[in-house]
Amino acid sequence: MSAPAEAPVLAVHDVRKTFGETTALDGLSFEVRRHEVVGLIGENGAGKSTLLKMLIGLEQPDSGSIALRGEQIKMRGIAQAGAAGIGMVFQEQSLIPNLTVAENILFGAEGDAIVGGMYRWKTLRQRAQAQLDKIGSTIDVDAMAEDLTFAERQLVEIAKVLATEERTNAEPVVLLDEPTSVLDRDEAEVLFAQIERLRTRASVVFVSHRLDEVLQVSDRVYVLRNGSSVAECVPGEVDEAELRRLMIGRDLEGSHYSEERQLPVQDEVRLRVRDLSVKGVCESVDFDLHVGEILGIAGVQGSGREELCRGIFGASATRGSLEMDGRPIRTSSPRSAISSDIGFVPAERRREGMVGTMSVAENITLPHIADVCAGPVLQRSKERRLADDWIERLRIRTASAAAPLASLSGGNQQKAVLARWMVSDSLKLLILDHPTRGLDVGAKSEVYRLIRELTASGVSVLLMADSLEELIAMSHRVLVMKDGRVTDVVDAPVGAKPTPVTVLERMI
Amino acid sequence: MTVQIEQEPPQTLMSIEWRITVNSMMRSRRGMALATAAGSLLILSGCSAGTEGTETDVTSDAGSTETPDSSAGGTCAPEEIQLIGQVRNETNPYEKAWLDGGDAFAESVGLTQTRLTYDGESPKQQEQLRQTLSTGNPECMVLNVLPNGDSDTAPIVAEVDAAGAYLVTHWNKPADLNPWDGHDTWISHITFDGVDAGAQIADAIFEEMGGEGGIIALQGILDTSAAKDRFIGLENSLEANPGITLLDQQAADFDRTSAFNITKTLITKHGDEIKGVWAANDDMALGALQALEAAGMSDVAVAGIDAVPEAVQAVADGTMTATVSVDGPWQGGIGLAMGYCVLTGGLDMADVTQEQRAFFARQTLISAENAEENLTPTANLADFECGNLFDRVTGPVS
Amino acid sequence: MSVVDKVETTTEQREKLRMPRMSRRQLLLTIMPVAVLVCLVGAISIANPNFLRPASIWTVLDSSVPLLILALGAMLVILCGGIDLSVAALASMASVLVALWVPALEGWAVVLVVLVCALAGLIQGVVHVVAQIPSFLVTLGGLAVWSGIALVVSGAATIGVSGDTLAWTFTRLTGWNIPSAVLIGAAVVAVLGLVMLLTPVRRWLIAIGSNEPAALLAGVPVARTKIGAFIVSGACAGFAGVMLVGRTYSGAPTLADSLLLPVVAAIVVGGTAITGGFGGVGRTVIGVLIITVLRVGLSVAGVDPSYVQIFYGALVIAAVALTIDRSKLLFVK
Amino acid sequence: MAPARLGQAPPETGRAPARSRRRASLLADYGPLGALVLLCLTFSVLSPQFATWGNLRNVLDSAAVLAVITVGLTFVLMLGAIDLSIEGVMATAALSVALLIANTRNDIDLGFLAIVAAVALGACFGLATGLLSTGLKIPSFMTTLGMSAIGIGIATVLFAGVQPSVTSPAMGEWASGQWFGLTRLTFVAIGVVIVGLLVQHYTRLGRYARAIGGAEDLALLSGIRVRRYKTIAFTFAGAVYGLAGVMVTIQLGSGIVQAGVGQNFAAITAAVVGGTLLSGGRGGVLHSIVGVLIVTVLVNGLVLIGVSPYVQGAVQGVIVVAAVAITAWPLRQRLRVVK
Repeated sequence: MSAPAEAPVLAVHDVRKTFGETTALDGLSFEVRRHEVVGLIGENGAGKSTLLKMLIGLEQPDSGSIALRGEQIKMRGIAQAGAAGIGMVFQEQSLIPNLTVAENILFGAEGDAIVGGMYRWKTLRQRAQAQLDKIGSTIDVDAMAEDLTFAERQLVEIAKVLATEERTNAEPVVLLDEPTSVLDRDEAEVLFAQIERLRTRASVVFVSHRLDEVLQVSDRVYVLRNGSSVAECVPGEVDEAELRRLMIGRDLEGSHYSEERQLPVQDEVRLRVRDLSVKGVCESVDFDLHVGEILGIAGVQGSGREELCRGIFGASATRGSLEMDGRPIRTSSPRSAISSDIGFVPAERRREGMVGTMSVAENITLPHIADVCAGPVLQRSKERRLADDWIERLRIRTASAAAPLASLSGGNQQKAVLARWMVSDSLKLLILDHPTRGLDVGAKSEVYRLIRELTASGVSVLLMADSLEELIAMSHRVLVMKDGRVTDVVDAPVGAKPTPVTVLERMI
Repeated sequence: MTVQIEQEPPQTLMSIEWRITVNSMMRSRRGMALATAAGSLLILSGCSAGTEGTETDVTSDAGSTETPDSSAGGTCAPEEIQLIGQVRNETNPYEKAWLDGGDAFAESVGLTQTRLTYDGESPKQQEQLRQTLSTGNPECMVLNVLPNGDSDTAPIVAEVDAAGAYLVTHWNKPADLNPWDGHDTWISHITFDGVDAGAQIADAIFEEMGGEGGIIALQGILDTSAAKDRFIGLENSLEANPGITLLDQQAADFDRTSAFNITKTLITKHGDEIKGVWAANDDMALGALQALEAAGMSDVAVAGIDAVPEAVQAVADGTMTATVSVDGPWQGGIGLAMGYCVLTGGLDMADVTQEQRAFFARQTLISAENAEENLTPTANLADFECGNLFDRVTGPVS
Repeated sequence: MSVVDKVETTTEQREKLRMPRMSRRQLLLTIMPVAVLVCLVGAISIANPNFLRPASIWTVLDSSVPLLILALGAMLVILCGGIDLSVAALASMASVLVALWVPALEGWAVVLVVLVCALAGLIQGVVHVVAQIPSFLVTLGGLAVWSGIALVVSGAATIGVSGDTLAWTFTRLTGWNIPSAVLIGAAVVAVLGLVMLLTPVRRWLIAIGSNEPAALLAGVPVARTKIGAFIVSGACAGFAGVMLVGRTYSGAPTLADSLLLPVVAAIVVGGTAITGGFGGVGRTVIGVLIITVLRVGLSVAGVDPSYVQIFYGALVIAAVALTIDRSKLLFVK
Repeated sequence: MAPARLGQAPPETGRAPARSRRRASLLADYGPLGALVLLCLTFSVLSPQFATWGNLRNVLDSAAVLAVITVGLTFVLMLGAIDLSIEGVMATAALSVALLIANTRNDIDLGFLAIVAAVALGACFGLATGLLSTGLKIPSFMTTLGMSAIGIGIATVLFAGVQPSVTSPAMGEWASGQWFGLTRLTFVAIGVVIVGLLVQHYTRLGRYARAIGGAEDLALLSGIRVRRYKTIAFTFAGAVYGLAGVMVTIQLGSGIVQAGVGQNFAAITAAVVGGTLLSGGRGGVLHSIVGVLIVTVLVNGLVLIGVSPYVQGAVQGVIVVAAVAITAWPLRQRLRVVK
């Protein structure tokens, strides 16, 4: 699938962009040819998203040029970009929950569907339907966006981008920003099929942290580092390790998942789960979690694994029995779960994981505030010492312990969230819901290191991960869930790790 | 004419607001905010400066016009005297007329009245008075106050006692609180025989109805002696007129809109049985009148109290049966006059009898006969001569 | 922010650069309310110099106390993202109850009333948290209920209070005859301020106010904190009611009703975000003073009563525009 | 409740929550209607007069003004904003219309134009509120609060102590005149409701207001001029309040400052009871109207069955909260955020 040699649809030439003293883009050049899928990889801060923002008009380059179909363009705002035929499918999606699919697809660009300020619903529906047909989707145009599943919403977004075709009478450029970050493998496969379809009528820029995917779908891959493109490679000729090296500019010390530090499972059971059910999503789940064990849970969307974990943490109502170190426990609320030494790192960091406006220190001490209190009185100095200590230990990069957590980078935010649970010596069980989501390679391997350290100190971990590879590599055993039930348990000892495929089979 | 004068200020004000809003849209938010604030403050000091201006000219020509009794050994020089009138708000004709009466008197002696309104908020009335006393010069201050409710009189009196300003209160006061027990500067409490008024209009209605049929009663704010007394008056004359039945009574809080709505509902409840509407004040009467018209019931006798212009007009037109005039302008002036006379030596507190320190003042029933001449209530300055202050006393508060 | 999401490092560096500016804004935010207050007082004293007399100043402080106590309570609820519309009605109810009970219970009536109002707050809090009904609605209902109760128990009449059981609320203490109310207000401020300063409560309130799910998953006692806020709010309302009775020598079913909007205005003018998650005791104190000065000052400045409302409105808007922290509310609702 | 925001994958990704949300929206749509029916049944059992044609007319007539107000308010609430300026706007509108039409205070008589002028004035208030809220980024809670005071102030000035009574016979007609047994104003209200529905369903204003309420940031990101549509929504609402002020003036036959007293909370309560959430993006004109009917029926019914005036308010409060509690009870979740 090599692209025909002709003038590129989109050509970015030597663009620079600086924020204050920071150089986000430093003379970056790249191009997208007709009907081509271009992969874009790089660590956080390499300039990927600044580039994307520029392409959809949210940022203006300080210097350099962006040419679309041969002519220079300047875009102010997404609307203009759309008018020019560049559309973006956002990682966290941009559909308006309480509008219909049809409205969303043509939102802000209703064109002849609005005459004299009045909606013509018929036209609106027809045109929206036309877009959905392009991608062979059967989603109901009158459905509310919020009633769709994540994957469905993503398809609607793609349709939304394709809608620019009519306006521009030209094939659009589709920017896919981390499209698979919250998809499970099978859904991802659907998406890739979709990309293959797209290829026939559009050019695609595919941004992802999952190098395997990038290699799978792209015709060419640009590797970004420090705001410029350090390499342009063709999938056939490179492997993931190579890409990873190019991204980071050095070899990762040790292996990515620090598997060598996976210790053998101890015998005594930490958490015994019996006949646990969460209303409507998972049925009578049984499993044992041993001391110092990492138990991965594999499952597609709707397999009920998130709900199961939230249930164990008391974030949603459950039936069934839990035993911690042989003693039965009830987790009627997160608070009660915490008091029985369970910790939880949610997937949606910003929405559930942290209070961005509060300082790093305050976030770290939030669950175990009592530890830094003398009676009812808060001991700020003690808190400060504790925070500084953990900032030091986890190498959290922050201006100070008093800086608002929101001002840190994703990786460091996540470390702070982990620190929140690690501060308590009594922590027995840590539930990790996609702990590395949205982190770059470097940050990921640091998080992995921390998880290993935890287990080494006897903490048990329930893990849900973005990619099966990650899950298997990290876990001692992998619990496979399907339609709310545990269908299988796969052992994953060091050296004898199962392949993703074997697990995948059991999932679907 | 008057209308134009009244209308101009708001428009100019608005336009100012506008210019500020518009032209600073370009500037930073905070900048714009500053502009607005500065603007308002400017207007504020500006217009208060304006009032100061007027004050000064007035006092200056006060010097020229010889003021009564200024020679007599009063405790304050006439021009130092502060005249203050306080009512609930200017959004009701009766109280507006009251303040205008105060202005009329003040002008007659070459002073200006400070008009205070507290929007019917008891706490605000207290705060306002305390502030006025503490910023002014109490020794030469006369307060002519309409307490929001009975309850508010006590604290007002206490404050005034402490500050030593002269006070005249109207309408509301607890029965057990009287000027003569130890309140030297509380000159008098003026009120009107609510029982009598309530009875008068009741009788007027009953007469109109020919002595029989059903009526509904609209009560005022239940927590005021005015409302209570007037209703007692109604009950009394109900006993005297066995032919009349009280179909229903609801509290409409002296408010026109709620009177309108309540009446509508009561009409659906009782229909044509309603032959008369007794309202504890004119605003409610007018609201009821409107509801009756909407229901096409034109032959219902409606009466209220206060003699607001609109009601008097209605009486003159025959759409309303009667109302009772308590002469707001006179109330507004008389209180100030009493204080002024005391301060200027025209009146010696020692001569004021106990009846005069808490009395019912004359009130007149306005019916079709005398409606015309009462259409526009104006203060009669003669009433405010130090000699005539107590001419309208009809009897001690029972 | 999906787009912002991955410029983290750049945003991070930008943050670092912004730090000095940030802190300058913080400073601005803290001095702005004070500045507004000073400007107002200045403008009024230009119009009427007597406004700056000690006596006059004391009176302003004195007058502000009931509003202050109400606002402090309501502020807690706003801080954790809710709103309590019932405070004024509750204060009215308290005034009636205290007036009814003082003859029998003397000073204990105060304690009892405060407890009763705390209970009222508790009820509202529980309904809000357990039934998960927006606080706006719950307290709107509460407003109606409390004033209903007040009307019924008082027979819609004013209940006078004789004797000097409550004399302590509004007397002038020897020395420079300091109003006792001011000291009481100061005491309430001190207590609340210390609690907020020393205990984790403030942190919980703010965590809930700015990100409730996160707070919940971090084990913050969300339900208890919220209900607690409502309880304190109720208790404060009760005490404010007592103070009002102390000032008017009587309780009435509508005594404090008109204070609701001034209370909210005061809180917001002080700079507390009405969306929750930002604010504090100090800001509320300043806000209350601003509103009080507006309430009593305009007439002192000699503004014609017909225009007072117009000024009040314009100045409130202007004051808020100057004092609120916009960075805390991403989207202004 | 919390709509999917950028920077967060949407709250639910599974299918089950979607199902529960459908149930939720179903409840939000039909719960209030059920409550209304229930109320009517109860009252007709308790009071013989309730279920009469005469009373039905009375209910509709007395609902008219509140209905109009609530239509305007709904669009503001849909944005997720709130509007406390109703009393002020209505006061100014009431006074200005009374002064501009044939009246007892002056010789001006613009006839129908007076009404237009009053409505326009209302729109100006809305516009000002909108500009202040969006331009100055002041929470609408405060801007509208201030606007209300300003409105009442202006009305007070216009009032100048003498009630301007409307003498225009045409207005008298509108006040008392009836079509099919209902006052003309009721039909005006119905008209306004229909217009509201059309605006909500068929115009950019309506749909975008909904979108902004649902996810303001996303709307911004899609290049929608959020500020503009917010301002327009406030302006529309202002105009509607202006009309309401005119209606009250027509009913009472003279312009009074208290024209809108008590309407503000009544309208908010009505809208919320009807299922238009304060958090924005939900509900709509129809919901709000059901709410209006619930509130009106409550008031009317309580008077008819002779509940003491003292407790009427309290009973209303309890019933309202209870109604919402019942309809919302099944939606309770541990992690649900309710402000």
